[in-house]
Amino acid sequence: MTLRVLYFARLRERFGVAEESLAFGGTTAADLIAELRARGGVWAEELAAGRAFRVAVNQDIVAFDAALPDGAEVAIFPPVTGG
Amino acid sequence: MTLRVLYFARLRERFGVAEESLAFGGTTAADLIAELRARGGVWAEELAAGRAFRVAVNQDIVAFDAALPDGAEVAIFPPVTGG
Amino acid sequence: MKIRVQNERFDAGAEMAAMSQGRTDIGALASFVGLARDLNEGSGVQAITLEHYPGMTEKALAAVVEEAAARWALLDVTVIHRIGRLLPGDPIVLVAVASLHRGEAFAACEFIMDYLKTRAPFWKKEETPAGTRWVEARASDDAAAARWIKP
Amino acid sequence: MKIRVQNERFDAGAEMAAMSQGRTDIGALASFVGLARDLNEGSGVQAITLEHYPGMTEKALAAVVEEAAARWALLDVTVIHRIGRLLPGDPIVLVAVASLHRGEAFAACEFIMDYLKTRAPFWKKEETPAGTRWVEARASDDAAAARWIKP
Repeated sequence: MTLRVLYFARLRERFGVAEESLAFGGTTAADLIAELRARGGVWAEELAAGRAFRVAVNQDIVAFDAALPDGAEVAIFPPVTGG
Repeated sequence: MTLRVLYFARLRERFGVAEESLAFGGTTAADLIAELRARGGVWAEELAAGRAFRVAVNQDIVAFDAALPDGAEVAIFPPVTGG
Repeated sequence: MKIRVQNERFDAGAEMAAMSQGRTDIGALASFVGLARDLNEGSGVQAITLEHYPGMTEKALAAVVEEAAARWALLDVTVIHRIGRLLPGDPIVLVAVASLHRGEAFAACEFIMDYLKTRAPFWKKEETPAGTRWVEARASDDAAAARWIKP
Repeated sequence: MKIRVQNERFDAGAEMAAMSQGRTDIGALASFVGLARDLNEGSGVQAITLEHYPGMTEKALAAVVEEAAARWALLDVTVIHRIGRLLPGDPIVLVAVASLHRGEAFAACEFIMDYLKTRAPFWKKEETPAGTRWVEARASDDAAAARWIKP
């Protein structure tokens, strides 16, 4: 399936990318994270187990075991700090 | 001793007096209340045991057993309802 | 700290703006405005008249604000309470609290309102279709104030 | 209900006045304004920049307001959150809640702020003398939001 993946704030800056289109062979948000982590470098570092980040699917925050629908807009970002 | 006694809100209206100077032979706020109650009529009614009213001495709310200093400004009024 | 008892209408926005004007250390500004309603205890209210105890009112409000300032780290407080005859929709009271963080600003603002409601000598009289009536004190206001009593 | 995400400065007083304008049923108007401070985590802050997730931001704010409206009887709510570069003293966020009684207005206003702080996708970057840094999320904000979880 194809996903549109967005990065925000510190992750956007460290990855050097705000948005990408991704051919994805997995099922869940956790699968996607594992795939991105496998890129190594800053990806492995920022998405390491124990680092705090959030995943939203179609603009709702989801648990990491959530299934990703085809064509989903997936966003990965640090804990929010507005207000 | 001499007291300046003030009444507010419903008590002022029912007593028909906002302020009076009073020669007082007692000691405490409770003594004053008993003396006023002895006037009978609306005084006995509004200051009856069980009716809710407050006593302030020199602009601080006090307990009924508080001693009244000579020349004190004593105010008697219903529970407050501002805000 | 600003405490006022006045007949005149106040501008809550202008008061709040004045508190943060020229300052860069305030992180949180919590405020409360109480307004006269057209309905109370099930009957229409055409107007209210607020009576107070001149002298004691200011003293009681200052004591409430001092107690709030002793409990929380506050940068500024404004309390304005109106007296006289007010119409439905008119603002009655403003409490605004500036602090570093929102938790303290919210707590102090609510504390000041709860204590003002039970300690400041104001009394409301309502004009209703059935005549005028003095507003009765509410047990819920005593309960709200009692929440802040420290063990 | 009014929810806005905008670059422009807002006028908290004008927003609050607009909520009660022409109405006589509102008894309580609680509000909170969060402002940019010149100091955070022990170092000077010259400016902050707020990034957000367009689309999700509005959706998340609407969900928080809806949850508040389901918990308390609210007459009106305004939420405005700014994005872009702000200087110390600039207002960042406004939450204003109109209700019949003060208890509900205070609770809903604080609830919306606590949930906004942990659920709305905004991120702050600070300019300090030592360079820029992303603000870290605070455990105290998670704790504040957790207070509202019903048993």
